[in-house]
Amino acid sequence: MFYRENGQFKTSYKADQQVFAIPQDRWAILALVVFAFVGVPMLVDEYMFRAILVPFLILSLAALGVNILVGYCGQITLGAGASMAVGAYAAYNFMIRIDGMPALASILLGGLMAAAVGIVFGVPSLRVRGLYLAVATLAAQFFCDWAFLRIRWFTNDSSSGSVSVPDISLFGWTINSPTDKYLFCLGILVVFSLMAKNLVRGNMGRQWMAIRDMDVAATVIGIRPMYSKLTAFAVSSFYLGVAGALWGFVNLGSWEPAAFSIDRSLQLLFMVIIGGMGAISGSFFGAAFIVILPIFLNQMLPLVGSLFGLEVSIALVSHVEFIIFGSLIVFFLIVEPHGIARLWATGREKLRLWPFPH
Amino acid sequence: MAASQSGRGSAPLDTFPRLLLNHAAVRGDRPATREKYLGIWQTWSWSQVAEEVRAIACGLAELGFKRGDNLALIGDNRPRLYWSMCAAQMLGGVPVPMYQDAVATEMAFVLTDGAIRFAIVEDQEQVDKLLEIKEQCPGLQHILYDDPRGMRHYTQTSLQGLDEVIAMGKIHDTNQPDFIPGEIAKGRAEDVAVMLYTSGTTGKPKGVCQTHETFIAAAQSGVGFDHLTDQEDILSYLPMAWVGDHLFSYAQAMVAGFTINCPESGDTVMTDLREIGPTYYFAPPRVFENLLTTVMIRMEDAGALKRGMFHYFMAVAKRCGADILDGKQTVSGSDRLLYALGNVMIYGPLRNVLGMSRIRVAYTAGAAIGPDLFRFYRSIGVNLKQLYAATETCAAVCLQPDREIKFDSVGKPAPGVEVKISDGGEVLVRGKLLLKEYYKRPDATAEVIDADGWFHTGDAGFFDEDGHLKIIDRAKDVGKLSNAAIFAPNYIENKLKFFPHIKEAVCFGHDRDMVCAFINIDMGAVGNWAERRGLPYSGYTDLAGKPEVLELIRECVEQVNADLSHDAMVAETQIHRFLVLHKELDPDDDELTRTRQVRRRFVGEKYAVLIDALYSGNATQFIETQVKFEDGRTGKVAADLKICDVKTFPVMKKAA
Amino acid sequence: MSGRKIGEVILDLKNISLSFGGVKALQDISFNVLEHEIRAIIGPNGAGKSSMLNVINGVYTPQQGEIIFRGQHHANMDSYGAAKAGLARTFQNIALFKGMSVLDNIMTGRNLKMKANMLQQAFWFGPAQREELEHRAKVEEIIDFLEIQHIRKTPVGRLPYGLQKRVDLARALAMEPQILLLDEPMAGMNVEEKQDMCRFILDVNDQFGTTVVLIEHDMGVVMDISDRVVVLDYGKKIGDGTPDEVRANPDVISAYLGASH
Amino acid sequence: MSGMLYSLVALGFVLIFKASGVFNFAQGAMVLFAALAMARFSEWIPDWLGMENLFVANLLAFAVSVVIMFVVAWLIERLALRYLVNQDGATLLMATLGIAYVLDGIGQTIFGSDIYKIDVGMPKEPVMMLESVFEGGILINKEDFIAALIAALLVISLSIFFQKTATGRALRAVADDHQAAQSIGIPLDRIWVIVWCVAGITALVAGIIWGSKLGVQFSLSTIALRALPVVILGGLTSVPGAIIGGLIIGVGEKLSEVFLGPYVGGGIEIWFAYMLALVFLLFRPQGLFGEKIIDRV
Repeated sequence: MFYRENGQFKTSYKADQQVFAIPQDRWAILALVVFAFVGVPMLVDEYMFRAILVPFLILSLAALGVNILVGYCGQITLGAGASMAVGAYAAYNFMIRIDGMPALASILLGGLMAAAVGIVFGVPSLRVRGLYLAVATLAAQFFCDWAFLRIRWFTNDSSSGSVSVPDISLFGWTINSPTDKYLFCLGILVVFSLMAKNLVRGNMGRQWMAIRDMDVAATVIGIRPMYSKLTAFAVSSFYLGVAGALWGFVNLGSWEPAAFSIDRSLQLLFMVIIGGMGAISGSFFGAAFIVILPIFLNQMLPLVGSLFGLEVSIALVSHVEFIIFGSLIVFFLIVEPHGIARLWATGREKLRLWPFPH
Repeated sequence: MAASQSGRGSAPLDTFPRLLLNHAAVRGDRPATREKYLGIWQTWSWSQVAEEVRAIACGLAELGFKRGDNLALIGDNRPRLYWSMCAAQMLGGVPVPMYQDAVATEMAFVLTDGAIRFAIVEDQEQVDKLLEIKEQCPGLQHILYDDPRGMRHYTQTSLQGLDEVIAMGKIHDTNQPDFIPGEIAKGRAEDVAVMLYTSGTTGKPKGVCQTHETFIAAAQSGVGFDHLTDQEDILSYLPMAWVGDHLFSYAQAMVAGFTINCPESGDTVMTDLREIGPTYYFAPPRVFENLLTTVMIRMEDAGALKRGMFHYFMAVAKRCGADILDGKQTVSGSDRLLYALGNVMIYGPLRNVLGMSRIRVAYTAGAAIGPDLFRFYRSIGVNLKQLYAATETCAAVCLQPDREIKFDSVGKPAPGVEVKISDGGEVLVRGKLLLKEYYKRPDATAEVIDADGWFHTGDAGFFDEDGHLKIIDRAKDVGKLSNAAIFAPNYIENKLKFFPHIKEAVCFGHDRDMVCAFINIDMGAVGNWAERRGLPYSGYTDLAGKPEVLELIRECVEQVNADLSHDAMVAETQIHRFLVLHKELDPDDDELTRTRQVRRRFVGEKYAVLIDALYSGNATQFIETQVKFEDGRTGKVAADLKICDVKTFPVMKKAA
Repeated sequence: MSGRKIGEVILDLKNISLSFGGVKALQDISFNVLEHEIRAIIGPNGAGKSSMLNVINGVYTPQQGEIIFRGQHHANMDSYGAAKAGLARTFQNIALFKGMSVLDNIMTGRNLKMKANMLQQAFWFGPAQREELEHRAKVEEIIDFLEIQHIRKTPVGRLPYGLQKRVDLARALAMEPQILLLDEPMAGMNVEEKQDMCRFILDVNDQFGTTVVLIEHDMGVVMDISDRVVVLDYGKKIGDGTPDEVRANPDVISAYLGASH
Repeated sequence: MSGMLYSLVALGFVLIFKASGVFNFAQGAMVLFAALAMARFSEWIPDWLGMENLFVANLLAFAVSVVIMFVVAWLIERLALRYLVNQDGATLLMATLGIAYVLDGIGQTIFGSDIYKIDVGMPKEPVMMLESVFEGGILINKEDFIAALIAALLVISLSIFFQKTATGRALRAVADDHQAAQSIGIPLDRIWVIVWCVAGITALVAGIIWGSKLGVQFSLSTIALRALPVVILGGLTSVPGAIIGGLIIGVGEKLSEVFLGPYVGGGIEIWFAYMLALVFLLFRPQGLFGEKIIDRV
């Protein structure tokens, strides 16, 4: 209803194929990004940065990666955590083993390493799909869990696989305060989101989606399943690897393999389901939802409990969290398999057609 | 503009080709023509258009097109057809745009009558039509087509692609660069600029010859009147053969230098309208009616909350919207507040989905518009105005000035136009904008233009106390009931047609003791209505015969009666009986003109048996009618029509 | 009325046999396709028509036989290679990419012609953008050609069946194929849609000189538009020739009469 | 002998997959849920009824647990699966992931999240077997032996159920072809409830055996993940495949730990089964006993 699109006609394909073809959307997103860079740091306290915003940004990045693979290419993965782990440990090794390696470079190299490993673990996708593929990716997950726990070289001989990194710096900017961390992650996320959007709206993305929607037809028009699937694994793992490295370097500072366990994989998968498969924005919605929900429940449940005179234990909160997560997943799969992003898109479409219903 | 004129030392801008050259020089980079093609709005600037026109002109000249030749143009609104008009004018020829959906025999008449040697047509479909009638029109020598699709195997020598002609023209132009300037220089303001065939409510079509002078004058008066600039955008989607489109999409665009936009196809007009969001808009009342009908249908599918909101705010708009648009000071503060809220919630979005957000001025003409319909658009903030015109007057005789809009008048005489009412109540017009003549029909010309230069419009009307002209009906249609009450069928029909469920109505009553009516239901609206009630139907005839539908229409007619009873002038002419026709009135069956006006007399004769039934008090009547399908085949439609009686209301006396 | 020139043999199928487990789908079938012609494969349901098409563009591997495409001998085709060599096809049960718009579906048909690497695409830079715009323009021509302008941005899942078939054809055309394989392009359409589809097939054949191999089980339409017809029944070839020859062939008559009555 | 337990869990997978095409990720959660119910009720029932007889208490607890698993099965079908008919496998898989979370949450909310014991009186002492066949015989845990016996019994009774009863036949019909089954009047939703009930019982049995060995705790639900390779290896649609796959994986795991473990730092049983399954997948995607997947165009 706030859309006034009369007179917004396109006179070139370039204008027609912009990321946000409707100027209102374009301005809104631009305003949002500017606000995120300028407004948020002025308004928000440290706790918000640490507990919500930084995890949200990094998990969004990871969810983007999962979405590329699951949502766009249709290849289910339960091994997202493994890719994050590879990214994190590879970045760690690049950092400590090569003198003077800039932090950003080692993070990106970690991503590349994750991409390489991702390709290897993507190979089964050429033979199997669906459930079988899920099992294959689980294999990757468990293997990585084990490898970083037991193979000492990866963790520079530290026991139990736990490692830590000093504060990182970028062109002389030492990233140690929560605000710095936030801005650093935000910057990376913005760039990576744009890249992801470009990929999925271009030839690469169309190939992925073709494979997802109807692989036989895709082959017949000259799309090579091997190439498409493996690139999806590679790009997805690259994103996950970078996210893993950020999670380790920026969010945690020191970590153990458990930070990237099967639970992390499942969590990422849920983000994508709830947020919206096959939509870039879905990754953000999903990440926001999953980061905020537990915090919200932690605050709310005891309050609700006290209303009824009940003591709500922390254990109970975590159980209720389980129940709510599970129900939501089933709910979304039944009601809106395309997640919050689709709800958002439908709402937006309604606003464009307002006051008409269709 | 004046500076450049004197700088170039050229003749005054008194012909269209000169106007074009001027735009190319003054605003060469501004968009002149857009067309949605291949998914985007392809744009040509004024200087590009000037070049294209020049190339077409040279090509035509190469083919032997000479001063005084007539050039037929047949097709949808395509840029190159518009340009060809100007190209013909450059060479001193006369473009003759023709209705693209006309059947071959109709075309044959115009082609012969207009002594056409050259035709530029849109595509294969039109080429086929012309080839079919070529033998009847020996004069037709060259057929040029714009779209080469499917034309590869046509070997006729008379056929040529416009592309080739343009290419040829470019070579010609390089060889003889002085040719075109010379031809343009030969043009005189009093030359015939265009020949438009009247839609012919009665008799065979006549070619109306208009000169550069008159059309430019008419366009200028409109441009000045509404302060149009070269920034306007207009969507050109009405038949090019209609005087309205010629005035708005050609003459005014050429005078003011604004942009015309051609839609992608007939199916996409609404989408294209939304995209372009014209600032200047022109449509016959029928289009506005259909739009309103779709609005109402779509709103019925909305949720209760939205629908409630819609109706509430529409009531607010009805109360004060038009007054706010007119800038009247009488509107209360609370109403203004409510209207502002409504503007955010309903009117603004509504204008947006209708493609009317950017409209500064919209016009309707061609037929009378129902006051309620008119009020609807003005109340949601669309500056819709009526103008009164005829093909013979290059459109605008009367215009409604801003802030002086009356729903039932067509406004004041346009600048430079004299209007008076004859003793017989007929509207007479005199001024620069009159036609030069009917092509090769001095008899007809003499018939409509009297010795004093007054043009007889054939409409009945009168001036009200503010000097606004009110048109009642076609002069020849206005009749009297047997009790001497004045009977203006159009007036009643328009009231009927305001209901979304009624598409067409024809009223009878001249020399009769009561008024009866034929009704056509609107397939879209009534179909939707029936579906929501789970009423199954197989087609128009079936749906039109359903008792539920008849009941629905009866309610509409009764409301019209109630309305009529309030006005002493027309209270006697309430509708007593009606029937819903078993088929839709159709131009292909000659029941409507190409501009979709009812051919009253023809319909009356064709369905005489139904009229007899209406007046003889029968409850049903069997009828069988032959119909023409789109592909030229014919078939028969038969039905047993029920005739419904309607409640009438006692005449209300004006409160003293 | 046709001005196109029928050329040499472009595709030659020799002694193709295909079976699934014990079911013999195709038995020793040979026929050829000439350049620029419209070649129809007809037969009752279950005659092996679709299997034949699947063999030609490499979805199925025949147990026996040889495929000679433009002078190259193949024991079997592979789908990717076939696409690359200029074979495009449509599907009987529309195989569009449901999650994408009409435009994107057709754009996938251009993928073999797009060369920008992933990095260029990620940054939408230089060649990637240029390519995208160029191919969009090409695709728009196809959209215009098949008269589907009004649905270009609609998700294909929402389209009625007849239009989906048209989009399927558009996607195949976007590959600018040498040979177009059409699997029952007119199945399930009403008369008007069938007429449109016939017109498009003829136009494609005529304007682009594309060789068309077409499967249909409804004899009527096919006979009108094809140059030569192969008739299959229970995996065997029972007739081959011009429509008139085929129509007069007693085996064909009995197969059809037997099948339909 | 953990292979036997894998087999039991895998059996649950296979049953449900065969009948409804759902790859039930929640099987592990069901095992946990069932075990928790069993453990807690066998504690609570003596308290409530004030009786001492362990056997009766266990029997009652078992009965209650069976009922509970039935209710769970019914609810799952009612609230989730019936809305997801005809979705593709991956969607269903994710749905069962969701169900797993819900079950975990509810189970721990109701029954608590500590470690509980199930004592069904299984003998713990090892026995020597096959001494007569070769010298020394094999040292076998009596508990494992009984577990294996129970599992075998379960499999046999299931086979009889499938082969001999009307419901069993209907189940097999559904497994072959949903649409065909539906068209001859087999009520799909009821069949699915039954299948889930059966899967629930296998989960209960697995839970009891496992729980009596290791205690009932949250980690029990992860055994489902350990059982996945079993299913892959055996083939998703094969009951004997599940049994044999379970044995192979169980033995393979132990052997690899013993022979390979020391060289790579131990703990490889976490992933060994997966790698085995993965390698297997690449060569025979349908598993040992699965049906070949054919694509049609």
